[in-house]
Amino acid sequence: MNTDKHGLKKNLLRHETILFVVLVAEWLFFDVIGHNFGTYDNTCDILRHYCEIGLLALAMTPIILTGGIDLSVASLLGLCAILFGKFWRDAGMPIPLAAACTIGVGALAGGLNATLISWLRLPPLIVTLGTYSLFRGLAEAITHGVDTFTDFPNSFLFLGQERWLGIPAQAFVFIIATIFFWLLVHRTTFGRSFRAIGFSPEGAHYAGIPLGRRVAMVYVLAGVVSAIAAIIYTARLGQAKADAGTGYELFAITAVVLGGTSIFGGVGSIHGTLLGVAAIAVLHSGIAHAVLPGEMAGMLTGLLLILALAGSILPKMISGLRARKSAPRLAKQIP
Amino acid sequence: MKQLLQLSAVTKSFGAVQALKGISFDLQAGEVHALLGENGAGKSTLIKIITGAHQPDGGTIEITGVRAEKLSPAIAHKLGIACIYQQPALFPDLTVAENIGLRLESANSLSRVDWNSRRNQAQKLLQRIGADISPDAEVRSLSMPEQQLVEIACALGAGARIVIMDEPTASLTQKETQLLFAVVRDLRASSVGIIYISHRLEEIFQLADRVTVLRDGESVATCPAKETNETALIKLMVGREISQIFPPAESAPGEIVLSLKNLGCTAGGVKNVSLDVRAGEILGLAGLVGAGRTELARTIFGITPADIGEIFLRGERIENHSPQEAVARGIAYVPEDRRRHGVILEMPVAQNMTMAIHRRIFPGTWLRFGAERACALDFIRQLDVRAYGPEAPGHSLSGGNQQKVSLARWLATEPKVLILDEPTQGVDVGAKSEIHKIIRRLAKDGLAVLMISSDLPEILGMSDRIAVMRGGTIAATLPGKSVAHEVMAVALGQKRSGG
Amino acid sequence: MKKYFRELSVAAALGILLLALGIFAPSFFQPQPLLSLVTREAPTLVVACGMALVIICRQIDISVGSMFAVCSVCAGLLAAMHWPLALVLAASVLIGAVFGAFNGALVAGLGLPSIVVTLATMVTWREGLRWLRQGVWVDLPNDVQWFGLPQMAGQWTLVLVALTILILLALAMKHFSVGRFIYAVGSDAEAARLAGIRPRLLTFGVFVFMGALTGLAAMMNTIQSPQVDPNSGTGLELKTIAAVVVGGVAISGGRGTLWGVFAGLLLLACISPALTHLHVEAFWGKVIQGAIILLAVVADGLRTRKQRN
Amino acid sequence: MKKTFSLLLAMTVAVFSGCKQSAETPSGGNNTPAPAAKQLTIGFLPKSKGNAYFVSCAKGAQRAADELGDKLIVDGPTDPDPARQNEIVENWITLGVDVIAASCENKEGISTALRKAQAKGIKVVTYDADALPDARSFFVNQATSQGIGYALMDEAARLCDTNGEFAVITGSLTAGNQVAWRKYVEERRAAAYSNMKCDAVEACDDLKDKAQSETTALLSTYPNLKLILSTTSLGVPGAAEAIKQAGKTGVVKNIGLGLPNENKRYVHDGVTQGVILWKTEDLGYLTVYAADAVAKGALKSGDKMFKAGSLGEFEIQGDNIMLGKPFTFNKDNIDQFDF
Repeated sequence: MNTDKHGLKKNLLRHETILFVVLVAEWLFFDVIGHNFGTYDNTCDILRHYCEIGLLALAMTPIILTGGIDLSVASLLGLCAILFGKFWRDAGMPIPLAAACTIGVGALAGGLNATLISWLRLPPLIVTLGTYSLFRGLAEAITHGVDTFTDFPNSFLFLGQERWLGIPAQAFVFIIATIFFWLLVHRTTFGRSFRAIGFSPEGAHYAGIPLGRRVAMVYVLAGVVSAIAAIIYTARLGQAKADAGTGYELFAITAVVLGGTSIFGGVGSIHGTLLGVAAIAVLHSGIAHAVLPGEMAGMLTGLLLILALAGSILPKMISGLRARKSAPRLAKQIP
Repeated sequence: MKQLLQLSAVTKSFGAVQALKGISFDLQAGEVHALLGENGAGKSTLIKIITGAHQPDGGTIEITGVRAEKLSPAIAHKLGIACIYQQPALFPDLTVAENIGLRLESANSLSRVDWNSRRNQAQKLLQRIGADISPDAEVRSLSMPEQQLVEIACALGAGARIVIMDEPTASLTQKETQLLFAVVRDLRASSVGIIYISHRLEEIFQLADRVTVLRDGESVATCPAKETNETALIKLMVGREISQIFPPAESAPGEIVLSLKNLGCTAGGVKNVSLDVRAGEILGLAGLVGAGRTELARTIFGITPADIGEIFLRGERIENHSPQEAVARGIAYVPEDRRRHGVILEMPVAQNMTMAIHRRIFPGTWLRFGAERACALDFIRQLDVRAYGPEAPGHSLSGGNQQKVSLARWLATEPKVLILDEPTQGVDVGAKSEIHKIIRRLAKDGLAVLMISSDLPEILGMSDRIAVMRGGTIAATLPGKSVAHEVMAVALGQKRSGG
Repeated sequence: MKKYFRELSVAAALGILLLALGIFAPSFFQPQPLLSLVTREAPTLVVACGMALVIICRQIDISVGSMFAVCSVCAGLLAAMHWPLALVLAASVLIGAVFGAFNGALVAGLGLPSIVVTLATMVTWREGLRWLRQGVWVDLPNDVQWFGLPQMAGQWTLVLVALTILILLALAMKHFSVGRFIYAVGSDAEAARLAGIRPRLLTFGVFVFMGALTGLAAMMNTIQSPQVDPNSGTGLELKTIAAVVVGGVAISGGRGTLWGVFAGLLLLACISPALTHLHVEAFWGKVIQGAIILLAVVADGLRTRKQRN
Repeated sequence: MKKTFSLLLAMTVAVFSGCKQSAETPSGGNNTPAPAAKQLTIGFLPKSKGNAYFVSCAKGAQRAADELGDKLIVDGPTDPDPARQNEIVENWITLGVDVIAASCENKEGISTALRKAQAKGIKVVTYDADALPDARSFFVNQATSQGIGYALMDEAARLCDTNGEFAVITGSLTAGNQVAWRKYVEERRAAAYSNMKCDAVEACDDLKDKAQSETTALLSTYPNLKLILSTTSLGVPGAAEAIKQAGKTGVVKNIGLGLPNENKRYVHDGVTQGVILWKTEDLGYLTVYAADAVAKGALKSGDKMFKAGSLGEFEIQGDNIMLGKPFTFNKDNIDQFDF
């Protein structure tokens, strides 16, 4: 078999490889035209600023792999942030206990999504559209929109603002989360099940894969990760408020899709997501360091997304003419 | 006789694979032209070219003497070509009347929909083929054969001059099949040309005027049906002699492995089923489509859990609420619809094969790629799966090989009971015989096999005992050496022989 | 009856809400404020109708809010240049259609997933508009408001335009082939292709239509006040998708009616003023909106679950 | 798979070694004291971009920068995310600006970033909304939250003859300045105008259209309403349109914070009685002058007066540079202003 040559060509054309080249090009471009962009300090800053979005994107990847979506992650981040503040300030809990309770709440809220999606078999888009409003609404209702939690101890703020061993403290959380999700998706039977469910839920059910439990798992995990992101967010800003993380869900989804994960499920990878987050983060930071209008970052992200999609479709269209299904089929909307 | 369709030297390739290598084919008005060939011989591609779903790479198509360039489904529809696909191409969310209307009415987007005449027309067409289906029923609520009937009604009503039928009887009952044949003969009498595709050779001889055999993308023979016979056709299709004789039973049935007592499931329409399956035995489960055979299998496997009665596995009472419980206890189910349920088409062969044995092959949930590959290679060899490797995606395989992959997945679980649902439906003759041998070998090794099949010769040839279902329950259990009409008689609920 | 179960149950929920308002806050039913309220929702209804078609066609369009803003600003600028209003209206619809065509070309032409395409265009148009306009409001000439009609007449015109579009579309979806084709494509695009329908052309058309309706809605919004806020339309996509879904259109395509969408939109639109009238504090609004969406889908889920068993 | 991975790894290493190299080159001119003649780079941070108020501020800021020969960078969050401000400040730190002038969405949130900037030798002034005192040198105070809140309430009371019901339209329930202004409005009411009653507070999400819907609902819910008070510039025109459509022009008064241009029409129609604001361009102008002076060492703590270009002298109270009292734009004077 001469799969070697074939394999190399295939690898070079892989979405992740192309995205990596784009990322490096971005980096070099901004390093040239921007001021002090390619410095170690700025690299650390990018890590700090995009840690929460990165975490949400990591958690979003297995969800999209199963063919689902979670619009509620950022709202949950807001809810968890103010609950963390409440636990610490109003309930007088020590920070670690408050964090543990917050993560518990995150898991419960993820569990609500999970229950509705896997038990009642409701479309994830709609369920999480509902909880998107619900969680943010609860956060506002609890604080009346006004209450802000501040004056956290420095030992806690360290997590969001300082470096440890020369690396931003929250990067360690992110690295651990990345390793966890990479192993989960690429090296365990869970990841295998997610893909199978994403490709064909019925087929997975007939193969004896516990559909409900696996689907529930990804949403609960997303809840937990949202809570962790909320704690890091609070530590980074030094305050918790009901509007924390507004709009992060779109960032996270964009990053995941940019990273090559198919919105229909089945196809995708954690390293792709990582590259997707990096591409967006570098773009935003680079635009700022090149003193270009900030709106360009959003516009270029949109453009990049369309190009990435078109790029991933084109080789398929060409080989699709060869393969069995000839005409490019209308993309189905997510279930 | 008028020439309706003439294909000359049509070629079509998909990448490196040349699906059609210069096929010529013609269809006259008022004839039934049967199209035969193993899976992958190019029948489906040929049909899709005629219906405009695919564009040919080369060659010409003439329809009633006029050359058709750039055929699309819309143009083909206008030219009077109708096709009944194997998998009904209906809209599940719409009603029967709407489905028929969409096919029949002009494709002019601005035309008004006349709901009354649409319902009446649907009603008439359904009556004509003897289908007892309400025009207001949503298609998603219909069973597979009912959908097939709606599909036939569509083609019938379209007033098409060329009707293509791709395995129309695959899921029809005997009675419905006979009605369909009557309709086909009617159509032929009104000088419609019919292209008829079926794996059931006896149907070909009942209906067809001419037969064309395809092999490897080439047309190997066209001859009047009267001048040929089954053996000759099979020889042409496979290019070699294949014995239609089923592998002989060798084993002596052992202890009772699976025992059902008054099993029932309201959701699945299964009631009061009592049945024993022994080790080393193939129990054939016969019956008409809709008799509850697949539903019974799904109940045993836990997809639609039983709400009454008991299941015993080796004398021990069990309750299956989900497939994973059934798998854990050693029950395996090779489903009927392999493209939807049997194989995940986008995933590689190896991953498909190990899907049901995650716990065993990947202890501690960690994937072990070496072990997986070894396991897959083992099954690829054992079952002679033709794929370019364990990493080949499921959709790159032919139907028969997909079925083998599905089978391998369940054999890998080392089951005590194996339920096979239509194991050879839509599988070509060569692969069919191989699958039969595999099933026989498994039984010989002591597996209890419950085999559902609508293919009567298969049931008769393979089974040690035959259970016949009717109306969701077991109507009778017959010895393996029964005769076809006995089984049919029970299945149809008649005292006299059923045909 | 059973066929329209969802539509009727949403209408019933709306009825209960209105009844509660009638008992506890009859002030809600003063004609003039009610008319103003309804007029404000008229553009939303037009967009929701388009969204319903898109979702029935098994696609989604989350760029409507951005298209709405761009069309509003363009219409405003043209009106400020003293173009005749009929021409401004035509231009707004045309601009919307062009944006819709862009989405449609990517979705139907290249076969890209609509949720991602429109996510990208949503961000791009919104940021592009902000870049070019820097958030500056557009001041309109005096005679633009209400097309130069008296206020009452202007309000009724807008409401009637929106209702006419709703009724025409609802009838067209049921009684014209093209409507049934949209259902067919949403139900199963491949089967539709085999039945001689051209699903890609139809999908493209639906996106163009969505854009044109958004342009119309933007115009309907622009003439309601003497200034154009370039941030108008923010959140419009979620509002309309929620209305469409609460109204019983299946997100998986092929099912649902515009009557349901109408009821769903009214229900959601009533919540915020109802809370004010019932003296509930503002921050409960989002919670209740989320709860209604969840309730609607959960009720559906429980019903189909019951049917399954 | 493995090959791609090792490829990725190799390239990552390459990139990072490259970035370490560039880190060794000196970054920015702020480590060494800037010579007086040097062109300064000033980062001007509004709370949000695309908001007419800040657009107007930036206009004044640009004018000042042109006069001084400084380079002005204006950047702000485009989406309503409080964390974005921190990100921009930190980007500016690595970018190497000389001074940062910030309007702070979140006092505590942004202060950490501003302190970090100060630690790197970047001077910080705040304007419009203050940070914590230790995170900046000076605050250009256009009016205190208290001053604004009190002024709004006083004007409301004057229009209502100190008794009657009113309602508040706020930009958002969560934004810091909105919260503060609402607080002082209430404080003033409780202290001085106990005959007046606040019926409801509604949020308009900083959208004019929503402000209009909310006001319509308020008008029919509370028939005795005498006045609508908006604490956001987007609320006033929205509320005005609602009052006009309800046919309650003059019956229900309408005031709030707002820019003259957006409200001229309603003020002339008699729907809106007045909008309160300071001269936004002057605020931006003064801020940039102050920032420039702080960076050049011309303005030190303890100074009592500060001269800002063509605007003349401003009083300094402690570390607050006072712009002056809020200005009420009404029928008589509104046409004199264009911003």
